[in-house]
Amino acid sequence: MKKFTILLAGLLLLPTLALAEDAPVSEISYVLNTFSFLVMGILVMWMAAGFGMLESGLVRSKNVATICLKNISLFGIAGILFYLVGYNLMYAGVDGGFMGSFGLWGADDAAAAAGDYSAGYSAGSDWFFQMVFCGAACSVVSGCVAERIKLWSFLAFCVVLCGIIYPIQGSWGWGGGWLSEMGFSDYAGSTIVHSVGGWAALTGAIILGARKGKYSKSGQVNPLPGSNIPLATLGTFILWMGWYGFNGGSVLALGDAASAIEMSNVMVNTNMAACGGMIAAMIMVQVLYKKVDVTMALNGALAGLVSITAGPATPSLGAATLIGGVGGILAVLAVPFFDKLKIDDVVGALSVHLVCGIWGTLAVPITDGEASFVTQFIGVIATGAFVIITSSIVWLALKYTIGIRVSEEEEMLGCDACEIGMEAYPDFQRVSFGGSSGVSGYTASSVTRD
Amino acid sequence: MKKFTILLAGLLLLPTLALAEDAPVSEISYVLNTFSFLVMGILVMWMAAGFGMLESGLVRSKNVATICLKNISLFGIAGILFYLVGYNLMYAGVDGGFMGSFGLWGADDAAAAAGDYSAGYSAGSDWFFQMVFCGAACSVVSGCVAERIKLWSFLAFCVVLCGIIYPIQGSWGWGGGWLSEMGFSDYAGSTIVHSVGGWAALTGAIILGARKGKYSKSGQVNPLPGSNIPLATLGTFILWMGWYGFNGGSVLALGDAASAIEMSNVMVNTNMAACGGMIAAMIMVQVLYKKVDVTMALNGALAGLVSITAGPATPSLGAATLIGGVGGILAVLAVPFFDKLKIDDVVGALSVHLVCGIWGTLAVPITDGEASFVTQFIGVIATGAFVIITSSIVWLALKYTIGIRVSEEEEMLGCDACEIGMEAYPDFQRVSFGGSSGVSGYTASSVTRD
Amino acid sequence: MKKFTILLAGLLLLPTLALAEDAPVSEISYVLNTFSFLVMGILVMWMAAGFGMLESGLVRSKNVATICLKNISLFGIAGILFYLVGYNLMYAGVDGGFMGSFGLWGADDAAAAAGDYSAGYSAGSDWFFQMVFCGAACSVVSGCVAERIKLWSFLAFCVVLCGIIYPIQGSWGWGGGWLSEMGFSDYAGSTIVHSVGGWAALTGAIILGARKGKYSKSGQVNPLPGSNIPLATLGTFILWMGWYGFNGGSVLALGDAASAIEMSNVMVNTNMAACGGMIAAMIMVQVLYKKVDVTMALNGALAGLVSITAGPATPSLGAATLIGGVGGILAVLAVPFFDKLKIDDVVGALSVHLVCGIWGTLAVPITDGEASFVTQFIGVIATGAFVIITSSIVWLALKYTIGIRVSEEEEMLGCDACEIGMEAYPDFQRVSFGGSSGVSGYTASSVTRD
Amino acid sequence: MKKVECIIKPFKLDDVKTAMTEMGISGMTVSEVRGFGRQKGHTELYRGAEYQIDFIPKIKVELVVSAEQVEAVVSAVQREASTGRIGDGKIFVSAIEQSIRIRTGESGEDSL
Amino acid sequence: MKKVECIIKPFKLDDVKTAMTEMGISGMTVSEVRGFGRQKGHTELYRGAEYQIDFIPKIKVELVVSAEQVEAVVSAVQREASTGRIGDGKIFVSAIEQSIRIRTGESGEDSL
Amino acid sequence: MKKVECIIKPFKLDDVKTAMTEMGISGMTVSEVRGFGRQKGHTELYRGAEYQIDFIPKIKVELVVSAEQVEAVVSAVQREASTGRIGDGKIFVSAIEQSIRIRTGESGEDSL
Ligand SMILES: Nc1ncnc2c1ncn2[C@@H]1O[C@H](COP(=O)(O)OP(=O)(O)O)[C@@H](O)[C@H]1O
Ligand SMILES: Nc1ncnc2c1ncn2[C@@H]1O[C@H](COP(=O)(O)OP(=O)(O)O)[C@@H](O)[C@H]1O
Ligand SMILES: Nc1ncnc2c1ncn2[C@@H]1O[C@H](COP(=O)(O)OP(=O)(O)O)[C@@H](O)[C@H]1O
Repeated sequence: MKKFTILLAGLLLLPTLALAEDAPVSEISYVLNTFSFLVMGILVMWMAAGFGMLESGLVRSKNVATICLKNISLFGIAGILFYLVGYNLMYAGVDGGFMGSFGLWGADDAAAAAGDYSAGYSAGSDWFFQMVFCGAACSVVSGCVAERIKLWSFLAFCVVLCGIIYPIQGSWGWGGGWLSEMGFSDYAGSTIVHSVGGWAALTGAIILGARKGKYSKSGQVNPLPGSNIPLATLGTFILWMGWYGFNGGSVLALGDAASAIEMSNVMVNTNMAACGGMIAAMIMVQVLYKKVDVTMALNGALAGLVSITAGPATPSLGAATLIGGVGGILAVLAVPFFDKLKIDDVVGALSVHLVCGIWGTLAVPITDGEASFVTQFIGVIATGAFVIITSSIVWLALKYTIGIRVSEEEEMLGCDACEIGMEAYPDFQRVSFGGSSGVSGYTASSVTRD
Repeated sequence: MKKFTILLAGLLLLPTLALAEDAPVSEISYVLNTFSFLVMGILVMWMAAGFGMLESGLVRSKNVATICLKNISLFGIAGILFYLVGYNLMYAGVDGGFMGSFGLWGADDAAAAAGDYSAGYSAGSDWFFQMVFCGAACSVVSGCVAERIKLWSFLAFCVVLCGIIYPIQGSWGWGGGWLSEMGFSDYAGSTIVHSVGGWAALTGAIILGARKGKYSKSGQVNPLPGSNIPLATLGTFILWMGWYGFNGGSVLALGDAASAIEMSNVMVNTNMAACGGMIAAMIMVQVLYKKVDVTMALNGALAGLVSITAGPATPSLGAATLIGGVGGILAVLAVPFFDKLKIDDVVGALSVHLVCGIWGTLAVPITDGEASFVTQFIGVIATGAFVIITSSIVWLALKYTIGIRVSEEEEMLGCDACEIGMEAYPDFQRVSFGGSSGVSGYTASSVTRD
Repeated sequence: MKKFTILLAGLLLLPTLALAEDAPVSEISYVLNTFSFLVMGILVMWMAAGFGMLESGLVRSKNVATICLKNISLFGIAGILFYLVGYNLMYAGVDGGFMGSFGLWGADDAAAAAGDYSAGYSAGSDWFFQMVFCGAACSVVSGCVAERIKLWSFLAFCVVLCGIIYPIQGSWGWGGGWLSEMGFSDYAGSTIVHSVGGWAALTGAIILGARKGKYSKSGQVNPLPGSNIPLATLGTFILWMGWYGFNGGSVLALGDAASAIEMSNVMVNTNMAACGGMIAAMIMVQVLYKKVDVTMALNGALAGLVSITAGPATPSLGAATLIGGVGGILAVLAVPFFDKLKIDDVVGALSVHLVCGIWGTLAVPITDGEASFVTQFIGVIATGAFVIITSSIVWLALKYTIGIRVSEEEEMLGCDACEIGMEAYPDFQRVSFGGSSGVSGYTASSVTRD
Repeated sequence: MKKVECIIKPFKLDDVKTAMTEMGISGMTVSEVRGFGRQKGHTELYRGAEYQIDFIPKIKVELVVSAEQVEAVVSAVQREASTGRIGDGKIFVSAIEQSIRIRTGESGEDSL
Repeated sequence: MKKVECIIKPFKLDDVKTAMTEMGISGMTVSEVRGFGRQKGHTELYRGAEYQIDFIPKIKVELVVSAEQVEAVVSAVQREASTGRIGDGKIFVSAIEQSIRIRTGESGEDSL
Repeated sequence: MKKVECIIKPFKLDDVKTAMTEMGISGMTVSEVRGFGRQKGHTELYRGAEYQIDFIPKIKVELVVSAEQVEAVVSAVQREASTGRIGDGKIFVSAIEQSIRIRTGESGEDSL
């Protein structure tokens, strides 16, 4: 159970904590571990806003209000579901198995109240830190399936993802399940969080189909440009900031010098990977397209962050930069690749979270002697297979019951007008024929052509 | 004096701190308490930006620059006034009475410098944490009276609110005044911060009157849609994030396991209440209007947060979700209610901060055995009465001296052009006839009709 | 070496840390110092987003995507260059000299791992905190030279600024170089960060020349209004928030009560200076122009923050407010002054960071007995001379090789269309004739006139 | 048929629209324009430099009506759009030779 | 010369443009307008209050062509822009007395 | 009276406006349009896919003037708006049968 082993490692390094009678310091360690969870957890919660702004900036203006609503409401769903089912299913009595137990979660800090701080941190702080991760997986999905999915169908999917799919696979690697027994190493969730969101998004994108007008019969790609680049940039800055908590908090301890040193290294490497990913992506697009597409630079930074997430503690700064840089290049190449397959990924979620989530997981052994490539590979495959199957079932069940896609006319008018009944920017004159004529604003021109 | 009792409770729980000679740990507790105030205080300061973005998103484009200026300048006023008058009026020598003393605040950490850490935290960290709360009350007002109030009159009101009204009533419950002696329980300020802002906003909205065009003679409501939904969403995310500090920092200590555990529970409950409020509001609007109004979902999340603020430490996660959920439903019902009364609340500040501030305060006894419903009720009434009277006097004094409302033509052209002399979005073509024709952009059509 | 002296001061104040054998507490101090660097460093990183939003809001819509890209990529460059060269050049073996040594930076925490915590904090946390400061200097430049500089030329300049110019001058005052030996006092970088960015921006603005249309032959100033005021406001809020970390983290310690008290005072003073600067600027513009220009109020808050940065620990709240207030007034006066000189500063970076950086540095002796006016003056002059010379060389080298300015037609069409090949707001109808006719959107009207 | 082109103050659109509907005018086309004329714009201020707003937001309403309706339409618009203050705008009438309803292909006055 | 003014549904612009290019019509001017007519807008909801969208986004295409081309242009636009659903729009034809190409000063049909 | 409709490059608006004012033309109405013609737009790039900007921003200036003024106005606009580069735009002249000033009800040339 990663959560505990690392902490115990910390405890052992710190004699004063190992000795039971030496209460005071041990209590301070308990306080510091708890506070670290809370502060880092707040930073991870903030990432939900980052995804929200990134996606609001990369969808067309007629779908912005809807994507805002999805991004904030999915975080509400994550909190409720992780309380009702998720936490215990992920962490309660997994014991090397395939899932935990069902049941509401409740805080139990009796031991600590009685002066026994061996738990290491308060129950609530741990729940909080684990819960915010769950929300991140949903955010990945929302960006990929944007501009065409029905609001309530999307939220229904999030319920299952947060309540069942995410916690079950999470129990394997983080809850002390079979993968962790095998020695699978995924420090902060390249696989367990990002690729899981990616696989769920992939099945969703395929089952939903592309937005009308994105691909012409001739196979040509009609860009549907995002409506607000500064918002997308803000979202990326927020994600970058939150990621220090995402990875840094995953040290799961702050009660001793060893943990503090590890947290420092993790944050520094997280930063270097983002730098590497962004700069590599910028150079790549400059070379490929002779211009630097901002959205690719943003994707590059996120790609670097996802890539380092599986193993941010072991690399040197240089290695972290390179791991991130490879991620940035992969993301730039993956975008046209998915377009060739006519898999319509609105914000590049697959290129960033799925592709780099896999890359990052497989890259762990490069700098971490204890990790084995084979085990990492098994973890990637097993998680992918599980999520593809379960999420496909959910998407299809929704498709053949309440439906998952808005009507062609609703898509043309925009989800905001049809599903939310309001506009995101009502005071502004929108152009209904954009760069590639007829595309932005109203895509139906392509619709009728195709 | 809430501030101290809670901390002392913490101290007693921690033997090493109770013993005077055991300096080292006690010093660390002092450091941790101080650091908690600073970090949580920064999060609360951040809420000022949240209010700013929420309000910028919910006003029409012609009033956006003005609301931005109000939101940032009121925070400046809060800082200066809380230093000049506020802090001492709220906390200095209240002794069960009705107010503290006048006088500049200055830090005194002599004792701690001399090795006596019984103060528990540095003076500056305490001042900082208390000051940022003061700003929040003003932010509530600005959203409610937006789009028609004069800039300088609004700022003048903020001066009085921060310097006199807020600190005096705050001394009753938090400064060790008569309400705290009675056992009034308002953990982080459902009444003392939010409902105070709400009452001041209510009197302001009534004395100002509605925006031209909002209500037609026939009593019909003409919506004046907000101009930027993603900004409003960002603002809500920021407020949600900041609220962890608002409530979590109100533990007022981090120096021992007991405080750390309490802080964890407070943050978890704060999050659950937001989730409950938002989801309940979404379901409610879907049922009532068959569509999910994003702005109502945002209000719902904030309603949940306000509702839990009076007692975030005692509820279970389930109870916190329900308390928040009720708040979310109340907010959705309150919006049309205030419209029926022709009280024009631009951003829903009354529905969120006043209504749910009251609800949250009255809900404390449900989960907190030590709180009495009667006392809570007295606290709500006394605070309401005091703020209604004092703020009405200030609003009316301003109205009959420098005036509080812009001219009809200025309102038609927008406060930005007239009061600030600039546009918030000068490069963009604005539509002067919006959804409900003639309303957004220029409201004067309704003006001339009515 | 500021970094260490201050910390040692802290150590001496704390007996338990002075005694070598008393490991436990000392370890906790080590943990707290490290955690403070990490948390405060995250806040400073966040300022990069603040600069990005401020600048996105203050440039015209046709240059927004480009400024977004510059602001996020410069932070990537800062991280990489500070690792490759910067850190060691600034801190490794300066010994009273003029620069450190070249070489990659790598973390060395061996001593701490072996139980010797005298380093005070982990190497990584220190590197992280120093690196984020380096990024801030670049951000200052980007705002000033916006809307006309070539993307890659700007990034090339950032490489030199982060790798050579910033670290060398930084070593003088912070790396233990000759200025620190002289007793030069610049707590968090009014000179070392802000004025350095300012001087580099000044040379850039002069060598680049003004944007077409900004100044007519007749010497009249044609305003080119910023396109998004709420974004500029958000950016200012972010910077204000981040500044608590910028100055607060510069205590460089949290391991004892003395540091915690100092951090509290620093944050309180930082806040008061921002309040003073903003309110003073607002009153000033109201008096001068009869209207309150939002962008001037924002500049005023930042001016206050820059002004207090050189000495936030020693002033009283009142003194801090006044120091900030003077800064705010200076900024309001400096804007038209630079316009008179036809130095085109798009966002007011010179007025805020250069002018107030100098003022703040010279103001230190007012409240800090240990600082000498003469030494402060020498520091300002030496830094200014060094940066003017070095950055002029770099700007001119770039000008006569790859060129630094986009073509007149590209400038007319906007950098977004020409350099990035995309629009920041493609869905929105932009007005090509703005307030001052022909100015916003397309400035070429003025071009052809002049 | 005639085209009646009206340049009006934006907040008058509602009244004009209502009047037209009451007269049984089934359709109109509206667009945002900016006007330059006797009415002078206000000055704005940006970072210490003042500048004049030359072009004032107006609404252009285009109505294609039968020749007989022109007089009634013109006087109705003139009545509704007038505030008596400078900048109320203009009404211009011109000839339309042919009109087609795209949906049905109907032409002439039936197409209106 | 004649001016052919077409009010169409925005998503039809591409088809109309393509048809014109195929006919060798070298230029056109397009603008955003809002239309009021038989086609009714949808209702929107804001904070509990519903309201009707009266004005529907349309595109106005202006083509100045020689008298001979008019018929072909009109029928092509009518064919391309039609969906058979209400709100397809109108085509109005009027006379243009003179046309000048600014760049060259050419006038008449050569200027088109 | 005649309507002189000018499609010009946006950055030429100032010069045209100045020239008109100097000629004593008291008013004009301006709007944002997009033009399609010989001048080809630039290509943009988004996430690896290139696309052509077909429609180029232009400004439409509408002037209603007395018949005598037409020639002077046309040549002034042609002079001011011309850069000699492709895409300078067009001037179209058409007849206005009637003009009313809404404020006063004046009609004919007095209303201009
Ligand atoms: N000669 C003209 N040609 C076209 N539009 C005109 C002309 N004169 C005025 N306008 C339009 O009419 C509007 C009102 O005209 P103005 O002279 O300001 O007020 P008034 O019509 O009340 O005298 C102007 O803003 C402009 O849009
Ligand atoms: N009399 C008219 N004058 C000017 N424009 C008109 C007129 N009637 C209709 N239009 C324009 O044509 C559009 C379509 O007309 P509408 O009556 O809704 O559908 P249809 O033409 O299919 O009957 C309207 O939105 C409006 O822009
Ligand atoms: N036949 C036409 N009808 C209406 N507008 C036209 C026509 N031809 C050109 N235009 C307008 O004139 C603008 C300039 O025309 P273009 O052919 O690009 O350059 P030039 O006029 O210099 O040959 C176009 O962008 C379009 O707005």
